[in-house]
Amino acid sequence: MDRQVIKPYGDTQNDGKMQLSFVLPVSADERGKEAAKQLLLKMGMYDVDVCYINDLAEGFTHFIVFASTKASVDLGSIDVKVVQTPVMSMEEIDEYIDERYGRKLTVIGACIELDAHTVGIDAIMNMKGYNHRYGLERYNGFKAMNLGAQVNSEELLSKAIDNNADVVLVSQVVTQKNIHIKNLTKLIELAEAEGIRDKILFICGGPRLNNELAIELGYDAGFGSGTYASDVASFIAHNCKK
Amino acid sequence: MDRQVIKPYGDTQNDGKMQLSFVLPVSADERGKEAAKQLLLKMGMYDVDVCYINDLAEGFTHFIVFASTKASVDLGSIDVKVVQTPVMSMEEIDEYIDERYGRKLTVIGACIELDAHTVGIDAIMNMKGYNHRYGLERYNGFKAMNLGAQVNSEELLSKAIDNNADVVLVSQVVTQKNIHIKNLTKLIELAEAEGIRDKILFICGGPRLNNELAIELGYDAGFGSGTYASDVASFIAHNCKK
Amino acid sequence: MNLNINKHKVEEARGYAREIVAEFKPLLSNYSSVTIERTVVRLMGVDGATSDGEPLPNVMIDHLAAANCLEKGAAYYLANAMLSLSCSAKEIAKQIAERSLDISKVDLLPVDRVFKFIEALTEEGLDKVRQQREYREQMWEKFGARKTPAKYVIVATGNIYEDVIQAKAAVKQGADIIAVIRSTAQSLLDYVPYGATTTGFGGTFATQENFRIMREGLDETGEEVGRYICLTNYASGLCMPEISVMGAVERLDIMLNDAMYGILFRDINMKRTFLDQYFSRMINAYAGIEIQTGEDNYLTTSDAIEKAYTVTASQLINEQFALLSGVPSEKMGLGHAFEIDPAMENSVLYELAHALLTKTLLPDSPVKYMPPTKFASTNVFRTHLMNGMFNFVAQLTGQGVQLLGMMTEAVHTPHLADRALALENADYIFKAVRDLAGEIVLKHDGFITRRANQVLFEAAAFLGEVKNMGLMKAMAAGSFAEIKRDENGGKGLEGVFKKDENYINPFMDKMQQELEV
Amino acid sequence: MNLNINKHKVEEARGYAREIVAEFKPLLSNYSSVTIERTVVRLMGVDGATSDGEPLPNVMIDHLAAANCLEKGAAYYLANAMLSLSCSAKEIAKQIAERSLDISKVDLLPVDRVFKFIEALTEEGLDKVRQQREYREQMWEKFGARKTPAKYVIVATGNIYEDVIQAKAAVKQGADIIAVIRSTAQSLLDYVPYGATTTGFGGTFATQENFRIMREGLDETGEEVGRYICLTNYASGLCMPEISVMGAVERLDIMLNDAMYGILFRDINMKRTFLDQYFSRMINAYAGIEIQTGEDNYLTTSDAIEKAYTVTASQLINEQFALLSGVPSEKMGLGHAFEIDPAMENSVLYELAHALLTKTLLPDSPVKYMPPTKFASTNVFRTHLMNGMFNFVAQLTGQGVQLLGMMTEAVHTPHLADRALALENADYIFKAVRDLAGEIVLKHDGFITRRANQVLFEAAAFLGEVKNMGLMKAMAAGSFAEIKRDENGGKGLEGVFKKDENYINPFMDKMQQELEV
Ligand code: B12
Ligand code: B12
Ligand SMILES: Cc1ncc(COP(=O)(O)O)c(C=O)c1O
Ligand SMILES: Cc1ncc(COP(=O)(O)O)c(C=O)c1O
Repeated sequence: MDRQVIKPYGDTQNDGKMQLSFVLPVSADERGKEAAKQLLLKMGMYDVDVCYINDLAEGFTHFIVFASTKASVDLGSIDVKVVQTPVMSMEEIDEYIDERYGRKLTVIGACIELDAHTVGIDAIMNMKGYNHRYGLERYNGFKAMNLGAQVNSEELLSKAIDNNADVVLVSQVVTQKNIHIKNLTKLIELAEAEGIRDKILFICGGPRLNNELAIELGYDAGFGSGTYASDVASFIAHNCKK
Repeated sequence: MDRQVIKPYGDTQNDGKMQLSFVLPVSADERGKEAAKQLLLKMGMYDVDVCYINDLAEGFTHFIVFASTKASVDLGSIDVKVVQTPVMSMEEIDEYIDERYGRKLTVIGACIELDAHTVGIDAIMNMKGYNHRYGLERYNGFKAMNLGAQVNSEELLSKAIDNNADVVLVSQVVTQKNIHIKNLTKLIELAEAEGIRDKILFICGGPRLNNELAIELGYDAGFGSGTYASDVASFIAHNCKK
Repeated sequence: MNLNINKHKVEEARGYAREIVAEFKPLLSNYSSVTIERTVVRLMGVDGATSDGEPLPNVMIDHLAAANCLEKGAAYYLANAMLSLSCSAKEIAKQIAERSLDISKVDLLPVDRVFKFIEALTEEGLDKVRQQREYREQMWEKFGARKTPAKYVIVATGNIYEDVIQAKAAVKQGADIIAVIRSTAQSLLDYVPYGATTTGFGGTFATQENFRIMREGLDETGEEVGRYICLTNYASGLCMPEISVMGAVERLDIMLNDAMYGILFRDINMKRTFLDQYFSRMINAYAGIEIQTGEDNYLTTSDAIEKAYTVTASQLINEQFALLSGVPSEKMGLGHAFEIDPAMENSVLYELAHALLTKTLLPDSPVKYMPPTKFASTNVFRTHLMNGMFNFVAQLTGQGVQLLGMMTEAVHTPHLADRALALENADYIFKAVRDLAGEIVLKHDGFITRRANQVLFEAAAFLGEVKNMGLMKAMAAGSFAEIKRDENGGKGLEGVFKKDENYINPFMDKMQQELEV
Repeated sequence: MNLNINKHKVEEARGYAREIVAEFKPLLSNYSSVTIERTVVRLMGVDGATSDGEPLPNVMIDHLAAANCLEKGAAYYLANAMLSLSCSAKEIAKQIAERSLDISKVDLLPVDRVFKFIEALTEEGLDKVRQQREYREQMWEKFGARKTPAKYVIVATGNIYEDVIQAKAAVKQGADIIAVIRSTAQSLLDYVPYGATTTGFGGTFATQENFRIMREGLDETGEEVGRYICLTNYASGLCMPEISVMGAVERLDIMLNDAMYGILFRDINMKRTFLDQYFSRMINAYAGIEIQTGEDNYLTTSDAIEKAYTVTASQLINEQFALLSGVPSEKMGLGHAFEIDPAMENSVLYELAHALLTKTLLPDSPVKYMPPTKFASTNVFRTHLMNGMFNFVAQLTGQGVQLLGMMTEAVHTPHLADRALALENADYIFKAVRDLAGEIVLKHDGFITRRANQVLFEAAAFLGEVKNMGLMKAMAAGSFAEIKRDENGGKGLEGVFKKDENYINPFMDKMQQELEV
């Protein structure tokens, strides 16, 4: 990839313009404004326009600021791990699985630990699917088991072992204080301890997740907002251990 | 002032949370998202959540991001030049001027160069004032002359000389491409060239101006949004050359 | 703006709901549950926790259960022990926790002495509740009534001390009601944690101490701003009546207290839930606490247009259950939500129809209106705007309590500035269209009127079916929220027991008497 | 939603406006101005600029004026020279610029030959205009009519090439109309700059080349998105007819072209302005260009409630002037604005009353509705919301052209994302309340009806006064926008001259004839 250095764009190339909104524990006056400005200068911004301040009481002030950043990014240096497998249709996937594996692949999914947001995992797994795209239960190529909400990591793994699962799907929606990172790490460490990490495909998903993060955490793949079952199914079909 | 290091606050002390919105000349996909993330990492941010991307066409993408900044500010080190004179009421000012100067002070104001936004300078100068606070024309202590919109710097200065003005008030509202900085600099340089810079009080104002910037540009004071005539009048009363 | 709905259908639908709920009278009088008993001993003074954090009310009730003494009601054994040993309720509980006392082995004193003592304890227990009720009424007198729609915002940092900061700031920005959102899945705990907490996820634990800390903070700030600030939390899950009683004592003003939420959305056993909500709501009624229901939950998983009738049906069932517990209409914050897909043509016309239907069906209720959540966008500007239309519909239709939408709904639990912007949003919209409702008349037989009636008819038909099947069977069949729940399935059934013929719950008895239910 | 306004008052007010405008007929037929003459020579083919940037039309007219030949109309002398010297108009102009030709010294050919030649030139000049008009009509045929309200956004980078990027992106995001905002105070230039420009402040210069560049860009993107995209600019200031003719030739679709704006807000002489707007509007009428007016400007300095009647009065005056120039109602985008202080209780009720009044008074006009600007907040979230209510009022009252509000209105000229969010805002609101207007009826004699009638009555009374004084005297007295303007004051009076009895403006004559005015 060629070097291609870019910056934010407001209305003139490379003007670096950004809008920011944040709260500081300062008074809503010129001193507070100056503090906000200094903060942005430290972040490498210039032409800082603190255009709105609002006293939020209890010693806090809200700032809205427009400023330009000095930072830039070289697009040439960006190497992002995206899921590479081509996305197939349900029919294609079913056929592909039949040919390549000659059996149904067992997929077991859950929303783990205290997380009870099942809409996401349901969208991927349930018959009905999401946005008029069927879920894994509808595929001939899969035996899909959705354990639903608030499943302990331990329970999910033991069900996976019992059922000889090929794939484990994990959903995490609550992210406050990075609880999703903790939960996902716990599951993968348990899987390693059980010696099943390499026998099963581990895939996670959720609105604040992506492939990059999933791989960092030791998963085979990760999917974010707007995923369809066919995205995941294509990945599984291509990457499952035979 | 004591050392008092602060950071942005979302819902936990020093969590550093900020919201940002900006456009990059990148595609609306994982690569673009990664570019946005890299940009913020370069700005010293962490826990970068690129939560929204929208293809704006023509090769641009809009990003909305929540992230935490590593930057902090020491409130103890903040030294902001605010207008220090105590604000008096119209009656007090008139009395003060009468006692101290024994004459009316001549104030001449304008919105200079191509700028035609007179509402601001009118709010300060005209009889009616702003938000139920009278303007300078109403004061006994001032002879106020408002030249209105789009007055050349040259013309303003020559009128000031002709009228033996004590104070020049300049308004600047249009700021695109920093045109206000150029105009304000031009005026003050002309005044210096004419040798009247130190004989007259030069005060500027406008929604994107403040005292700090005004002083940097060589003015005696600067006023921003929400200024009342009494703020300016108090400053003049205290600082006018006798 | 007046909505014409078919009065006969309203009668019919309400009649079905009444019959559906009446079926539960035997269950409600013949059974009790562990949390009901824990509530009783709390009212008698049991409080605190063991060093491993097990709450003393649980210790005591588990102890009584193990000794097969629960069927008579905890009150009797506890009162007898107190009298016999001249100990406070708390002391008894501590001794049990230390295993230095077996309450079933304490000599039984003459019944009439015990009963007299129980009466005194009941008076004392209820007095704390009455005092708070009266105090609240004085505050309303002093500061004037709450605004309509009232502005309700949540705090959910997980740390009660951060919550207080956020709540106080919100009050100064204009909030009328502060809700402390509960930590993820507290519903499923069969005990109420003890003490101040700082480690919740997505919310802060509901504990009596947390209630106290927040109440104190709000009273303080309320004085400063010259408004009485309502505090609310969740009497939901496996500890409904305990939380209600904690709220009654710490002067919460509103409780989220749905008759069916736990069953459907938390897989709690239905008998357990119906029993618990009955007593829980009675406590709220007695304490003058406004209850709120969770119909919004149906729409987080089902389609808001297609399943609109389930909201209406649930409202009417919740209403009848609440009446059974003595909750007056003015204290019934029945719920609904603004959850229609904005990609839908005329989405706001549908929302108007639904909101008007709710308000017209329940004219005296401080109806609780939930903001867009499902279609909240990570584009915070868009969500802010949707919240504006939500506020518009609320002002136009005169909703009671407005759960303000946060522009960051699809991203994170609210930060300080999010809440300030939400309050400003509501202030602007409410003011801008303050009297618009009085200016316009709905076209006779227009879309809005037809749509509202359609939902009403669908709800009536649905309630008719549920009546024929019985509510428990209907739930088993998946009639609500497309979720199937078995009569004997779900969590907490083991905590339900049949009352002995000598069973006593002096608080329930007394409250029933005073509430005339 | 039907507004009942007093029909007699409407007649009365419109009658006064008609009389006010009729007073100007002598001025309009007996005088011309330098920009009118420059327009004539542009139509005859003069274009380009000298090396110091002086436009050739100015060179030529200044030359004729200096030679005292202007009173007969530039057309005659130019045509004579062309014929005599067998040169194109442009060549003549260049020779004048190089001082190698004195046009007044060219031999005068027989009048009928010259006249015949003029006729041919007129046909040719107007043909360019007609072709564009026809092309535009074909485009409407091909792609279908513009939506109502149409979504209008501005580009204002100061650099035409950046403007094109921003405009194309906006079109792909759903914009129907692109306005290129003019560089600060172009109004006051007594010439139209030449060529592509990149150095405007707060906007981009209106030049013929800039028009062409943007038109090309929009045609391209319009094909891609399958919509015909309207382009608009400002025929305002000291060069109204020249800009109109440039727009006619480059196929602009709308022109901001107010009869009084320049007088009041730019201190341009009133005779000059009335003359120039007359010809300018006639060109627009002939070219099928929709005109828009600038009543919104009154409210940037005056109070939107107190001075609402000045908006109405100005609309009716603008209407009559436009009729005089042959502009049909369907091409009159008369203006108003959403500028009421949001701190005002029921601000949106007032806005509804005003917006309905405009639409009811002018049922056939593609009314132009301006967004909140004065009370736009630097809190961009708040401004986004206000823009939402503005879009709501527009959809409810059926405005023709919606000048989308930008959330950054109080901060800077719009950036790329601001425009995208503004378009999304309008899309969401328009869709959400698409058919609400058909659902509701205004209460008879309610606030909105009373308020609209009040404004109408005030406007009628005001117009009555203006009629009695005469418009010029009324302006001198400060009746409009609280600004006083003298009949012989302001800029550009020196460019007005009385026509000689042999004066000829063949384009005006021909257009009057075809437009039947
Ligand atoms: C619906 C909802 C609920 C419902 C859940 C119903 C249910 N059965 O799921 C109810 C009302 C029960 C609920 C409760 C709570 N919620 Co909730 N809820 C939401 C809401 C409105 C929508 C979530 C949703 O359904 N999205 C739609 C689905 C389709 O999208 P998705 O989950 O992203 O899934 C897609 C992809 O991510 C991906 N995907 C997801 N999982 C997986 C897994 C795999 C393997 C793959 C391949 C892909 C994949 O594919 C899906 C389809 O494309 C969001 C706010 C919002 N608008 O996002 C808050 C939200 C998620 N909830 C939140 C919170 C805090 C809670 C509570 C903890 C609040 C409380 N204290 O009571 C509770 C407790 C729940 C719990 N124990 O976890 C927060 C989380 C904050 C954070 N970032 O940490 C949010 C963001 C709201 C907020 N701003 O506060 N909630
Ligand atoms: C009203 C208005 C107009 C009116 C002006 C009428 C008039 N007679 O003033 C009209 C319609 C004519 C107009 C035209 C234009 N405008 Co204008 N306009 C505005 C608007 C809506 C409000 C400004 C205002 O009146 N504020 C109220 C006053 C009271 O506030 P203020 O000026 O800040 O003044 C206060 C303080 O700043 C201070 N102050 C100000 N001056 C001084 C001076 C002294 C000495 C002191 C002590 C204090 C002081 O005291 C005042 C009282 O508290 C703003 C958007 C907005 N909402 O802010 C755009 C805005 C300022 N305009 C803008 C533009 C670009 C233009 C045009 C160039 C557009 C165009 N290309 O046609 C034209 C050209 C005008 C020109 N030649 O300068 C931009 C400027 C962008 C930028 N940052 O550069 C804005 C921000 C809109 C936008 N987002 O694009 N405009
Ligand atoms: C009625 C009701 N109870 C409780 C809750 C809180 O969730 P949890 O069950 O996790 O405490 C909700 C959340 O929406 C609710 O609607
Ligand atoms: C009618 C009209 N003409 C022109 C302009 C543009 O301003 P200027 O006069 O600086 O070109 C405006 C701006 O609002 C306007 O309303």
